[in-house]
Amino acid sequence: MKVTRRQFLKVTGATAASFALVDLGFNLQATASAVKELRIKNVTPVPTVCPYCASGCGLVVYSERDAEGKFVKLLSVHGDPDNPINQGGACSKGAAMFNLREIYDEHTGEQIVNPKRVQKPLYRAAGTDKWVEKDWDWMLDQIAQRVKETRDNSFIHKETIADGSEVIVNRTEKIASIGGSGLDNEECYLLTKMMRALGLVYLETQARI
Amino acid sequence: MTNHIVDLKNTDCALIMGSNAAENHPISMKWLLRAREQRNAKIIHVDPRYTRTSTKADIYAPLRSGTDIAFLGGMIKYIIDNERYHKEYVLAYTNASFLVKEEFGFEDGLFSGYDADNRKYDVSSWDYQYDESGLPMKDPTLQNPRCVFQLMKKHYERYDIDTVCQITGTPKKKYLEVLEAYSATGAPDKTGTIMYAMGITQHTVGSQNVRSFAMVQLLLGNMGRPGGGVNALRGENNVQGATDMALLFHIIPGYIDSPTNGPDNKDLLAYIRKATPGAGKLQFDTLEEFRELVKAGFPNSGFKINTSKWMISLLKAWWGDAAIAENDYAYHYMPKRDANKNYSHIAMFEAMHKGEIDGLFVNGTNPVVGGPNANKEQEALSKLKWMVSIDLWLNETADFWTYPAWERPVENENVPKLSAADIQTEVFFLPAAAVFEKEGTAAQTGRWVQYRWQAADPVGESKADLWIYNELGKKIKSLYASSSKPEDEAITKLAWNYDDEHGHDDILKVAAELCGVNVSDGLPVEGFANLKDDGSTACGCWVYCGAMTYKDGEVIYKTKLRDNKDNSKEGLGLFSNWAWAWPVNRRIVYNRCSISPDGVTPWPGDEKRVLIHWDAAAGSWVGDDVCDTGKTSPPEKALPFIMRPEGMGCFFAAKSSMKDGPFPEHYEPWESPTANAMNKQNLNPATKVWEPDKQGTPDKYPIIATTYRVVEHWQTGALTRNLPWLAELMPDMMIEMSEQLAREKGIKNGRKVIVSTTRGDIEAVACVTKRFKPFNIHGQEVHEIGLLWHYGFKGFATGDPANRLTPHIGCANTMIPEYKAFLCDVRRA
Amino acid sequence: MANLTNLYDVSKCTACRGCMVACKDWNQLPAVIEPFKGNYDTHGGDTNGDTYTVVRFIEGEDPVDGVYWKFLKYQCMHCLEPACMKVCPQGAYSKTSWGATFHDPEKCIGCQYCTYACPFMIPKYRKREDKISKCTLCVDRVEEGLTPACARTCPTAALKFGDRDELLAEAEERAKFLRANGFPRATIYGRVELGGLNKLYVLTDSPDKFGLPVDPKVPGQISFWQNWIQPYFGWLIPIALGGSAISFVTTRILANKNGDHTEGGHE
Amino acid sequence: MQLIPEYKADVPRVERFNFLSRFTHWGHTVTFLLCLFTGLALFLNNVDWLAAIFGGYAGANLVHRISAVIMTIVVVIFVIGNFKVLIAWIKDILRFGMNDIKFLLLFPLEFLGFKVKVPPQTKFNGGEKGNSMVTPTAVIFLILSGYIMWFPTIFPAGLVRLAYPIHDIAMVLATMMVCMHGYLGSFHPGSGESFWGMWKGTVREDWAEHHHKTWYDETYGDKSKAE
Repeated sequence: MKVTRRQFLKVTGATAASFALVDLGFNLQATASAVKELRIKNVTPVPTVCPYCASGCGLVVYSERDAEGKFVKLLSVHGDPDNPINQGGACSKGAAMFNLREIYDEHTGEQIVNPKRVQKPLYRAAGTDKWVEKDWDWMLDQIAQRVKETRDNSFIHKETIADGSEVIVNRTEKIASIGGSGLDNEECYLLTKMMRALGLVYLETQARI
Repeated sequence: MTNHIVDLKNTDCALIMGSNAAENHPISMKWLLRAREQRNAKIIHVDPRYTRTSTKADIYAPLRSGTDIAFLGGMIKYIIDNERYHKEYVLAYTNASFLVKEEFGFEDGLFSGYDADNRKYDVSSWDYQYDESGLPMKDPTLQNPRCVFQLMKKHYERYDIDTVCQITGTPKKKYLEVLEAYSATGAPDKTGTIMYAMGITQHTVGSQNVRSFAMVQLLLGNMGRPGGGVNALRGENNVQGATDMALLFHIIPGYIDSPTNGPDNKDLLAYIRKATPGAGKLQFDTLEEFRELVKAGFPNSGFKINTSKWMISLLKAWWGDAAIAENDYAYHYMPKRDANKNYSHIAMFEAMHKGEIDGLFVNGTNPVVGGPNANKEQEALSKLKWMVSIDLWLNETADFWTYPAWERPVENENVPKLSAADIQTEVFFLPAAAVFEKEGTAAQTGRWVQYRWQAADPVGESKADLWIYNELGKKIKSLYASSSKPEDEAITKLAWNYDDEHGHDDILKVAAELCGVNVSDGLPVEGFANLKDDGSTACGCWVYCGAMTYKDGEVIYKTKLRDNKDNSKEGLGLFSNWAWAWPVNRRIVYNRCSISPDGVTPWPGDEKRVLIHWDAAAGSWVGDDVCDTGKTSPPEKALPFIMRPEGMGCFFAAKSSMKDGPFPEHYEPWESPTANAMNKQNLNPATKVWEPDKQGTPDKYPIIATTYRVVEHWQTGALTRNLPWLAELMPDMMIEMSEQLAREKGIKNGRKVIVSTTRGDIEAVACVTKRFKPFNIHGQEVHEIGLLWHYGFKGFATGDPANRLTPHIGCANTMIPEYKAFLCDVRRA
Repeated sequence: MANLTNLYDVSKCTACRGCMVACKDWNQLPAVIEPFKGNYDTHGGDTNGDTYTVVRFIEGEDPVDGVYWKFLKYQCMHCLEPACMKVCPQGAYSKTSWGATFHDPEKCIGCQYCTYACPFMIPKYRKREDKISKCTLCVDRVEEGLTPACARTCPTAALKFGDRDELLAEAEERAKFLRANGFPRATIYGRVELGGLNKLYVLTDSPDKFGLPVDPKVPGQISFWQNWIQPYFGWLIPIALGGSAISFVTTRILANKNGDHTEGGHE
Repeated sequence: MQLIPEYKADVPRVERFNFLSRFTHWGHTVTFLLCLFTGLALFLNNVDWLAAIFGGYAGANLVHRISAVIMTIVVVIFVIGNFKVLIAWIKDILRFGMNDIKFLLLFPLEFLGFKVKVPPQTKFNGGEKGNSMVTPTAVIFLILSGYIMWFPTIFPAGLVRLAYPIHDIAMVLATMMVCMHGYLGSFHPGSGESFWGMWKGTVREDWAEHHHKTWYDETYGDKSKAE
């Protein structure tokens, strides 16, 4: 039997240590040579924040990268021990973040990309019953055209208001936007700015539902 | 949250009401249980159903959905009658002593000024009496019958314990236990926290529910102190940020009213006059004059006196060089909504259903599952000409035109059976990157703005939303590039420069604009006190100003800070150097209240929970937290609630603060099994009724239904039902009901049932449980059932969306739909 | 060295089931999706080949609230004297120096003796590999100085990992506190059961209320087999072989002596 | 030295076992031995070499199960196809009497090669009767307990737990008997001729008369002719 010198980190309550493994002087003997190599050994985790409830628990993502540093696959996602909110904790949802990108196949046990993730832009033409894969450029062009068409056809530039004066109101009520509470602040900001510049007034997010 | 998650550990008593914290905000329980272990804190859970939160509570009290104001009104009465309120606090930090206009009154469930035809109040009588200097008159003895305290006492006279328990169905013994335990936090050395979520807000009286909390907390002296506060546990990881960025029709970034087509908004100066509290009656004709007035200060303004700076910095951020004094800083590029029209979620889908909307952007949301009256909202989508859906998965909304979307367990005349050929909506689906496949910041429920780094490549060709919006913005701008029409200027002149030298979107450029820069050098503005209304600063969202700083030649985005040492001396868990909290990294708002009015003496017995104190020598407020009052205002002038014109916590919500009354009053939900026992109005008189013909009545629909979530899923389930590990834990749509109801209806645990309302029917698995018990309401046995609203027809775990049953009616103030209390019937499938 | 183990305090568990998912994340286990049958516990209260730990939901009548709802995390108990290890014909089981009962899938032949030897029937057969699987106490993590995935993820610190003796002392304190504060039957599980478990529980009620055997025992059939049949009974075979060998020799010696070469005949 | 008595075709021979009996016997022999060795590979620790013969533990596992199924089929074929013989066999076993006890008492001496005078035996002598009782019973238990262990989820846990010791006990008993039986039925000089009875179906008439006097007389001898 292989006897290796190992280190043990004693984790007590709130003082959960972070990415480095701290040697507290225990020697553990690996009982069986069959104990798998720690797959996150020497992997630097990347901190993120849980995308579910708004508690703001930190999570860390361990991933495998090749020699050039190119991403290969996820290894594990778990609670960020440094984050003072959760101190390494994660509920079932937070702990399941790995599945957002990758899953283990039920039949083979193999690690695969979550088959439900959409990997290409899709277009559904009016009245048809299927999605068609399109490239990004085509999609964004088409969307921009629809936006322009609808906006230009419905745009209210000036209006006579209650006091009888005519003012610029710059709005369209034919385009609406919903959502955004799952986005980052910077994304929300671009969204709010773009939509309002287009004249949207039907602008809502999940805060209202 | 006025406080934050970690601060829950400082409480002496937690009242969890309208929230299932253990399931929907699991980490909050970490800190509550710590408070219990270390401070012997009590946990109270008030909920229609015994949940995983209840299992950890010291006291569990059931209440019928939609009767929170009765419950809390009774608590207000109990606190006043038994003198449990924190007297010094109430006197110094609230408007209890303010005198209210003689014209204000309340009768038969209606406040003065009601206009029945328009279901609206004229709020002019809901105001204080002012002295000649324009300041509200006060009676520090609290004896004047027109003072807020006496009016409040009178208003809640009717909320005696027996009446309350008849309405709420709470066993009297339990109710008394709750009153006793929670009102004990009125002692000066005790604080209590109130945690709530959508169980409180998703009602026709949602805002008034929250107001009731605020009143209880002000009475007990729990606001602005560690372990206290009114703490909204928000539901989405960045719903706080999305609200800050004003992805809402009624505001623009930073909680500024969005411009309307009313005469009071017709130009920038008019707008500023309207939006700045206390400015209405002032004399000024130019911005320069107004600036002088601001510099001198004027009464009843509060911190919002600075609105012009926030607004003009925002305009400058959006339209850059095109925003100049001569064109009102591009004020007119900003869309002005119709002042008499509502554009909220329900209104939007009502308009869409009428065919009034052609195009829709769906940004990571799923109304086919999550929208109220989802059958109608789904049908509304079919009337669009085009729809853009941005998500990780083909959720139910993206796939609303497919066959499974129109399958129903029962034929229903309200629900058309459409096929793909009938639906002429073009759908563009843009695959988005997951949270750790991109980078950016998110504001959590305690307002901490934390950075999320990119840890993996996006799957396939999926892209970060930032890239999508940036590219789309560029495309749209290029389509308009050749236009010289004035109506297109808002687009052609829009500042949209977020690419780095390689043509990639640069998140720090967005962040810099959002947090504010000096126009001259492009360096960060250090805090919103430095924002200007002369076009020299540009700031996309003033509440975020200060999140970016410039030090030693380097720009630091403070949201990336990761120093997790608690900076507070007494271990209060402020963690001020971890990330950044808005505003100005203040961790507990209204923290002026954490010390007694003199600013130096701690509340008796509560020396360890002082956040700030007045340092007379230095002439400023100092302490562990960033002070929430004028930094150099001496204690007698340092107001505790600076965002209010009064500067005080309000028992009485003056003027237009609330649309449905200055005091919360109990009204029944739109669909209720019983008449209102408290007054003559059944429904909140100020709420708009969208579909009068769809009101379910107790004769046909005798059972109360409510919707909620479980820890294993999240919202519409798009982000959880597509994850096998979570689908495994909660694989099917289920409905919880009492054993009594199941017996009555012959329903077996684990078997299918059908639930019907006037809006539709759903099929789901019954979960018959002792955790639901029938309520005794005015001597009648009333049943309530609970529905998970996570399910739809896509993903690894599927089921009918509960929202096919919920009504199109909302809170009078916010229009948040009444998901939490409606009437239904249930039968075996 | 001292045993390292988990202490699970049911009074702090909110049944968020983070441990179940974190376990799957760390141990790379696929989901097993079964229909909802009327209880939150979609796994029927038991582990399976791809689920090393589950949380049980136990509902009943309570005089105060009318209902109680108890939760229990359930997984391999890492018995200090594991029956699975004794019965495994392949020696696939071993005890680590710090108390984990380690199962080596490389050696496992999927015979499932261990499943039925285990008083908790924890080792489970994984069809896709034709092998047994069970909680490893995250031996790969612990050997590198990390806590097991379940204990690490527990939001409320209902699960802790550390020195068994220290945790036992903590558990005693906690049980004492709970007994004085509304849970008169609060107790510890795992201290003495089966000679000690390397998983400790603080329970708010007697173990049977959580579906745990009050006095777990290795099943009689198994201990009889394990203690008597396996060590001794097999000797009959060598005896038979030996006898035959002796006979083979003696018959031929005697036959030679008698000069009898008549095949197969007694005259 | 001779291991097995020579097969003599030129002397009078009488039939001892019909084809199906012999098929069952040898079918059983093969499957039993396969099950035994694969089983031992699975059961014993550190016998990688043994498992290696069957292509590792997975192979041994597979061979064990295939053999077990074939064994089951062989039993079924025997029971159905050779029902009369089965009954006769059972009847013969049930004739266990004084002569058999005497045989068993004297057997150790004969086993070791001493010359003894055994009383007349039926078709199966006392030892064979014992073998006929123990081995098939053990095999039936092996088969039943084996299937229980194979498909544990469809049986009560208590039964599954019982199946392990039963499978072991039955294995040991059966193996012991097989060892003895194999030896006696082949290499033992005294009874070696019986090997041919099972291999070719016939035995020397004189051997039959000498070793199974009662059977011989009843089947081929005077008594049978008298009938």
